[in-house]
Amino acid sequence: MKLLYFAWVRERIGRAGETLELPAEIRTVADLVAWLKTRGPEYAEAFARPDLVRAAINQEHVKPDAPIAGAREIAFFPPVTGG
Amino acid sequence: MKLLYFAWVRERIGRAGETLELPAEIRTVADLVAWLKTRGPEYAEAFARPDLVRAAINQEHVKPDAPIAGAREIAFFPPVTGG
Amino acid sequence: MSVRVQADDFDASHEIAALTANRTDIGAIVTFTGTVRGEAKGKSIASMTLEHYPGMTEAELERVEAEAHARWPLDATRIIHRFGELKPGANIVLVVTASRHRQAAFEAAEYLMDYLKSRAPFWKKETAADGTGNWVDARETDEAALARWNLPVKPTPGVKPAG
Amino acid sequence: MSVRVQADDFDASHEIAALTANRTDIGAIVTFTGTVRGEAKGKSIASMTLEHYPGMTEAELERVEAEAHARWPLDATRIIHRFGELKPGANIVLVVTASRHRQAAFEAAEYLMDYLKSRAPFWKKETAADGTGNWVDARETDEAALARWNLPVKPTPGVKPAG
Repeated sequence: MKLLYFAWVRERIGRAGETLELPAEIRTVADLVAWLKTRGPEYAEAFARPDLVRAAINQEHVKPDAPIAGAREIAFFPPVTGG
Repeated sequence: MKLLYFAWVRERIGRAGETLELPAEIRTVADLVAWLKTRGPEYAEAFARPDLVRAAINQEHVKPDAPIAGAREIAFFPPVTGG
Repeated sequence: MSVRVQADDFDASHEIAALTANRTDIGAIVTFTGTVRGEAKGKSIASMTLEHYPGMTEAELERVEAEAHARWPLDATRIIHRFGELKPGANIVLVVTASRHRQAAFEAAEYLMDYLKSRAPFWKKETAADGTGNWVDARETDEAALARWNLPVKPTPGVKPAG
Repeated sequence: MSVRVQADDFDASHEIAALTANRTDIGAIVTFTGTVRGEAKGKSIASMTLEHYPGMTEAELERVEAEAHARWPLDATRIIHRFGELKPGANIVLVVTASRHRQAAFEAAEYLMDYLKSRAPFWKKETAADGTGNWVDARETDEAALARWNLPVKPTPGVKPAG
């Protein structure tokens, strides 16, 4: 699975993206966040407050309970602040 | 008294303005309109529907019951349509 | 001077640049540009002639502008209104509002346009392709637009007796 | 293409001219320009860096724009958003709406900005004079601004909501 990180999520994890093999039991975005947090302190810090991290699947905003089946690209980022 | 006419009020009266001696009994804008209507058919036509004519005294919008005492300049015109 | 009544055209970017030059406290700039439409009530328009009341026009625009500044935290504003004969597509009016808050800039620009349309002494005459002229009627929707600002009705300006 | 995400600056008049060229059916054009403020929470800002999500950004801006067209009778719109490092006073975002109805142009521009601010994947990092960086937090007022569009469409004088 192609994962992308933006803004301080990117800075805390220390990379802009990566391609990972996900365990089969991961069904939702929330499952994915929980699994990522086990991958190291940088992930644990980035997702310390999951309510402050937003997600997009295939470049569309999704909620934590969104299923990841069919995803080509999953992105994590803080609430947007453009404009 | 200096009187000014704009837009179709000007066109109907046939002049952009004039200076007239007003009878002493004219106290309000409505009095002035009633008196002007007696001055000829062009005035009668211009003020045929007084509700469609607006007035300004000394370049400020006023209502028909506004007193004309102290006026330097009284203008009559249709509802404005700028912008 | 932030209010101008002129025959000449204007340029929105130029006015934005003039209002914001050397300033870094402004975060939001809204412009409204009104242009001559080529059609009115299904009839083609050859030109639009704007008549105005010199002196009173500037005074009304300045009053309207001062009211907007009293009501919103505005850093700068500009109102430019043209007069004379204008062709379809030509600019008629420009309002620019600058604020640190975007909603203030938006609301003030709407307010300025609503008030300008019902208070500034301008009158539009459309000339059709066949040369016939038609004075544009005031629109009830403009009165309605004004009403939503829900201001206390301004007392009729009194005229003090001479002497 | 009416949505652009770019490092380069933009010019409001140029975009107005591009949208209205050879058109005489438009009567009202509203622009919103957002600029970098030189101060944040009392602290001086040396620069602002905008990060974005290439691909998704354009897609979101196009979705937001399509929603505005579905909701108001718009003749043309443009959204330009910059990315990269910007100095205080620099332009960040431009929204242009054109309609025959001024209130539609105003409302659509506000709507586009409200939605853009909470949906388009941009993130701002402020760099202070001493070199320290700070990611700008999303503001609750932006969420509140968005919430008001969820209300039933209010009837606006002279403007029928599309759809």
